[in-house]
Amino acid sequence: MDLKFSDEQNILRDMTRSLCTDHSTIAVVRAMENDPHGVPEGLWRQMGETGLLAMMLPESMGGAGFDMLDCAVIYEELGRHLAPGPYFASATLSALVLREAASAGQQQELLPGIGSGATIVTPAWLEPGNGFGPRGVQLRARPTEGGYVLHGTKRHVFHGAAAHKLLVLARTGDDEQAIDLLLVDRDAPGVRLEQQKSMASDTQYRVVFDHVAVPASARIGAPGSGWRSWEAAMYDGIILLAAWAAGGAERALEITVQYAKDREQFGKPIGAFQALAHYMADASAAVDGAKTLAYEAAWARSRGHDVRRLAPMAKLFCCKTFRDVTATGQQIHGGIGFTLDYDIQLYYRRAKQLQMNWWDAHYLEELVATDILDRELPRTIPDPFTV
Amino acid sequence: MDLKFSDEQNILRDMTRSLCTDHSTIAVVRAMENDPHGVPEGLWRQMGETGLLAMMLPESMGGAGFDMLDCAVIYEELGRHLAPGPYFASATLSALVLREAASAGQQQELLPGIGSGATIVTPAWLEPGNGFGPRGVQLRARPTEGGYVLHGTKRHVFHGAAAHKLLVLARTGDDEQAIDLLLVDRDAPGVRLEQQKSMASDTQYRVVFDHVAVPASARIGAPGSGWRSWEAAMYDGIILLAAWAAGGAERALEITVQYAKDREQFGKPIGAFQALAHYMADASAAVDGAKTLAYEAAWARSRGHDVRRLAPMAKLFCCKTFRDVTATGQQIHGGIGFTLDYDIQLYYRRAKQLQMNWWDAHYLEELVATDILDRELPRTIPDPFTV
Amino acid sequence: MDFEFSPAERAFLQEVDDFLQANWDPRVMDVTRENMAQVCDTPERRAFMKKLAERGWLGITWPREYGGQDGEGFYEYLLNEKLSSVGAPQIGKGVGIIGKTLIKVGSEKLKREFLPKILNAEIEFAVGYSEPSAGSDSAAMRLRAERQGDGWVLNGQKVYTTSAHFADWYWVGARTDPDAPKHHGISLFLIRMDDPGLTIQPMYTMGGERTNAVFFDNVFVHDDYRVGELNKGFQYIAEALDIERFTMFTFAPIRGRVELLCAHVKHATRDGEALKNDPRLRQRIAQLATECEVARLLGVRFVDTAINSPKTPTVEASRYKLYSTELSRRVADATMDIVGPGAQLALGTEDAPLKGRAESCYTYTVIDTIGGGSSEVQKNIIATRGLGLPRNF
Amino acid sequence: MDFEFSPAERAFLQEVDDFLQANWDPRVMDVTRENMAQVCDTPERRAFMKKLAERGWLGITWPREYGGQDGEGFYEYLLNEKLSSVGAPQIGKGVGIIGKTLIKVGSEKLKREFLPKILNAEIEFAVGYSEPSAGSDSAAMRLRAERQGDGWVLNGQKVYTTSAHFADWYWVGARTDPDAPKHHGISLFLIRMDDPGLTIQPMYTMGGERTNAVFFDNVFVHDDYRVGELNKGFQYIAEALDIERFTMFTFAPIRGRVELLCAHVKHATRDGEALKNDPRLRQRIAQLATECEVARLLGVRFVDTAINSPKTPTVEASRYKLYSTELSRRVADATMDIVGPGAQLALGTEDAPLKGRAESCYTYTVIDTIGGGSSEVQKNIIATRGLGLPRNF
Repeated sequence: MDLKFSDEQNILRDMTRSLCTDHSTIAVVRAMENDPHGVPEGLWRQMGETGLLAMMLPESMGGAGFDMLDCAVIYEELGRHLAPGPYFASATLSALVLREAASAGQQQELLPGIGSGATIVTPAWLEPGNGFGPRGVQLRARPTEGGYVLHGTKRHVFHGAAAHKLLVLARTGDDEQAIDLLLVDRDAPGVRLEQQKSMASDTQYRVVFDHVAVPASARIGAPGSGWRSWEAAMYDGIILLAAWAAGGAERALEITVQYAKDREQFGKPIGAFQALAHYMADASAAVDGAKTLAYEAAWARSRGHDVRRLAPMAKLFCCKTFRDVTATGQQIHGGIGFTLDYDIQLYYRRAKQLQMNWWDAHYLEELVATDILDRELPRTIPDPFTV
Repeated sequence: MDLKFSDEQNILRDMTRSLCTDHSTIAVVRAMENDPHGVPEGLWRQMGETGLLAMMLPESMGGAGFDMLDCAVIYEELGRHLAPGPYFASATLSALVLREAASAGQQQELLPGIGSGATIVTPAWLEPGNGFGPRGVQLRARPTEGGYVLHGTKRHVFHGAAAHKLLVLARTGDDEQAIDLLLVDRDAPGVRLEQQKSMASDTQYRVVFDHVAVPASARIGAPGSGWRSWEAAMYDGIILLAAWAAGGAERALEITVQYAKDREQFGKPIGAFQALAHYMADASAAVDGAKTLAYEAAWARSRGHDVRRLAPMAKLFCCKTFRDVTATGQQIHGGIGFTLDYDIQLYYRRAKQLQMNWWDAHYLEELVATDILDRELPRTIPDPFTV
Repeated sequence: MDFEFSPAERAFLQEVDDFLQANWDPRVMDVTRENMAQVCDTPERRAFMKKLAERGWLGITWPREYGGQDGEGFYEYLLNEKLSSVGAPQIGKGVGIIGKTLIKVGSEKLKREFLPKILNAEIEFAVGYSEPSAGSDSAAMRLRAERQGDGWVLNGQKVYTTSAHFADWYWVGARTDPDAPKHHGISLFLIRMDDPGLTIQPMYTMGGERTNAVFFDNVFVHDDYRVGELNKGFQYIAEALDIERFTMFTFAPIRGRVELLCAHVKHATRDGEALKNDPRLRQRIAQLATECEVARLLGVRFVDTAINSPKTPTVEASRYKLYSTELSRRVADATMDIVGPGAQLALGTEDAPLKGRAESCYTYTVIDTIGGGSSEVQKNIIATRGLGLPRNF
Repeated sequence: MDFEFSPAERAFLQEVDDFLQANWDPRVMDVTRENMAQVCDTPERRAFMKKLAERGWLGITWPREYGGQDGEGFYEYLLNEKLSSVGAPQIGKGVGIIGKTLIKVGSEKLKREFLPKILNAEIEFAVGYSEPSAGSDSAAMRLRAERQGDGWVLNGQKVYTTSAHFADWYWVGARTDPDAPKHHGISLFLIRMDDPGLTIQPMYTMGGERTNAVFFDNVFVHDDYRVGELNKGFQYIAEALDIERFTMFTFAPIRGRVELLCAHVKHATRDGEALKNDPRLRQRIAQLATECEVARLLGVRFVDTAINSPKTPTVEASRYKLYSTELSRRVADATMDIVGPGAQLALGTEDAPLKGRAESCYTYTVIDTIGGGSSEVQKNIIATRGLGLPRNF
């Protein structure tokens, strides 16, 4: 038992933090709000040059051989700085899918570019009125000679306009999991993008697929394997989002604590009022727990342990903590926190939205419950001291 | 709009409070803990003599013509004093069932005695492993010539040993609501009582019915009408339990506030610590809301309004408030509250138990949800200002 | 005890309903502006206020000698609940805080100048209490007013003056005695909003609405435009708030949001399945609806105390404000969770569930538990004045 | 970073497991005593402690010169978690608080007299810090110790001395300088529990277990039985608590209760339907299990800081204590709600779900957020020492 990071991990953290301090300043975060592209030039270039965008790549394609705990360190720092950009959509989630399920040719075509930042791939997954499970994928890919024709609508397609390829989850049959992953050119005829503003002021699109023809070679993996590939990538992805949320929560708490020390009312710093001090003490425990849980999930994944329970727990708890800490942060900031001038609101809006995206609390809770209640295990909650 | 009580109601409150102050002292409450009979002699006699036990009776049988709001006033005071005794089981719930559904003969036989306190009737309803709905009633009443034979087990039969009659919910068929209410002598051959201790240290029994023969004349109402009668009585009963809980919550808060004024630590009364003061302020809002909601439900019932939503809301919220206030009360009392010497623990144990009995939170929430989501109403949450 | 409105009250509500229907205008009545719906910042909204004035509804509780009806405050409560239920501007600031203070302590000159205009909705006020260093601690205001000739020169800064950029007059608290204890050195002034010494700087909020910082650079005010007695300003402010509290935090918007959520769950589907079949959502809806009823009743309790009892319902108001605004934030958060990912889309997104109201509720309701006395301030009031706990924090 | 135990640690755990199995005795190992399971109040339990002593497990972290093994504190943590997971008495009070304080500051006489007996489990201690007026404010203790001849005369009262009615010796803080600031006038004493000047009066608790008030009537203590330097008692108490904290609040009982609840939901039915099919319960179970893992990790963090870093993990300990005990109360409350009406039946009711454990958890866990530093005290520590917020409350 040892919770120390390795020297390499500490260097990675310092490197990411200094990169963010230079290129993901609050000014950059603000500039990217509602930006149609949403790719912060300097940050994106630096992430490419320092190898951060290649974090999921095999070393043969320029990856640095990071394991999940290394990546969690990076994501925690990105979260602290609310770093904008399509790194999760492209360099993490899409890269994971491609790495695990794509053909050698597809990998060769896309992964190096993803790793350098030259290529952006973004998933087109959720649909209006539908949920996170396989039944939510109703966009149809009808088989044609030599390919498919896609018809339907996707929403919450992040950085759609900046993407070169869309990684589309499409229904190819009536069985619940009859789903395929198809790579579609963002410019393909019949693909129509419309930016939609969101609470987090991020860059997301509604994408209509109007009888879009796609060759069979655009399919990733064997027919019908799409959901399995997607789900596997998501289990990794949510661990990193958990780290991102933990980093954001920690920073939001720091901002709030500093404000509570500086701001005086009734003749003393407001942090000297016990009620407010106790809000922050509670938050401090939650933030430390969130960080450690994210580390544990990442560590477990790095070790090859089963993360069917830990990964959803981590996203569930870290996002809830981020959300709760930012809500508390707003309360402690008082009126000034409601103005756009202060930074706490940037965290507040992103925290809730992250909690709702990429598997929300309801979905995650059900994953955890399934692992606890529906699996055959000697103990539903393992005793960590049992050898 | 006017939240004042009538002069009569104020007199009723004063009378009940003074009766409790004399006969439901904390010493009486403590003496009744785990008592096999659980009927506090002085209090019971006084409740009979002052007409409180006749609160549900028609005036022709000695009732004082109280409406539900009058009864809520009484119950709030009983709750403040944690008044022990079988008044809810006998004088309220059983009396309600008998008044609405029993034959003239049955009424004549039982109601006057219930009203004077000479007769005690208690429901035998819940069963091990079963819930609050009609499917929970699995004790069988098999028809015989001229009657039924009962076989099965009941639990949480309050004041079973003191009761003269058990009001048994029994299954007479396979349809979900094929349930009848049968009056069974507590001494009938085959009826076996076993006291079970509970968290609230109240008087409750497990009752085994071992082929107990009951004449057809013991049935209340038409065959198959039992569940309907029971449910109707329960809707009234929970309004009064809500008032009881609100009264208990208010008193628990008063005890706690007083303790926080008296107890000093770190050189000042602990109520001067903002964290504790804020717990009590939150509790104060909840208690005032709970009381008013109980009044509203009782008032609505008195006026003949539909209480399918308000009655469960009242029990749900008042019991939650009672539970939360007592938990806060324990925290503020600190170690001393954990000892049996102090009174707050009497409230703490009863509050949780009341929340779990007579329709628990899950059951009540579902009743409220049904009213909101499954009924055809123009607005799911009515606008009180719409004329 | 009676939880129902009297026939007279129902008749009044009917009258207001008819009026609102007859004057329906989506530019005036817009619940999507959430907490800012009450701001009277457009020509259409000002015109609407004039219509209210024509009905005599601005002077309901004013004495007859000033053109009022000497009526019960309860009708102001009913009117504001109605107005806020449709997102229309409300009465309160001019008629209540300023008008009633002038009636009580204003000079004949000020009464003559302002009261008729208020009654006729010919004037729009901005209120300047908050300052950078005076938030929850409102008596800490520092805006300096120094005596000069027959008037005062004001220097300093206000914040959160939401109406500064469209109001005609500014109702301002300023420190007239820097040496007195902080509650006893403040006086109230009326200043023309277009005074050249005032600089209005927008502060934009998370909800996209505007409020303002206002800078005072040697603003001269004639002593005639000082209100009431010197150095009693804070007392006037507090008294007016106590009187006006129940026109300030209306319940209708919270009810409206709960209704919006319930109606959504009742009718919407996910993956083709009715949302209302999900026991988790049924449970949450039941809880929120119950708490909504409790909030309503705490409001009823408070209004009832104001009207049917001799005491000032300070503690009742705090309980209502505390409980209802904390609920408001819970409702906003739960709405996000229940509605699901589409709820992140911003207000006005046509194909979003609730057309984006989930988003606007989540961002706006942050201010509910802060403005008008934060939850912590309310709890202090309840603890000390309601429960008699020692004031030591 | 490694969340797993090392091979050596696993071997130790295996050794303890084997030991527990070989010495299984339901009179000694009884989780149904909840928080009181650690009390060594019966002959069987004392005999069990002697067996632990024979294994050398009482002196794991003691210096070799006093018969210890100079081992890592981590093994004490592992041992106590194992012991508490089966409801056995734990090491800590004698070995830790008293033994380690004696080793550090005790006279040769006291070391010679007590240390071997502690190591061999021949002595049971009661600890007397709390007094009627000294709860959270433990430095406020008033028990008077007045100099007389070659010793001290003690008068006053202690409360919550859980072991008073069966212990051999009493480890007591008393005020030796009434004029010093409250943290600087306390000294520690060792007193025979059968001293005729002590009157032990039972205080019964909600859980049915016993604790005691102890009255001191002219109890004479020779100065040889005063521990360490005069008037430094409070400092010793605080230092010992900092060292021993992670043997005091074990995680295993909380984990055990969550597991109990989860297993119940997994296997039980209501009205013939599997409980685990209820989405509301599934949701609640997922939340509690997640929070349980967080509590465990806060404990891991705290132990890791204690062992792998040079700093005293005061803030980490407070975070763990705060979060895990608040969770403990939530779990108890949720267990009641999830298990349903049968959960009200008292501990030991054979036909009750969980045999009544729901009831005992609900009544016992009240003390979790109070004893050993209340949640509010922990929050003060985190706020001031962890976040650097000003101490002003």
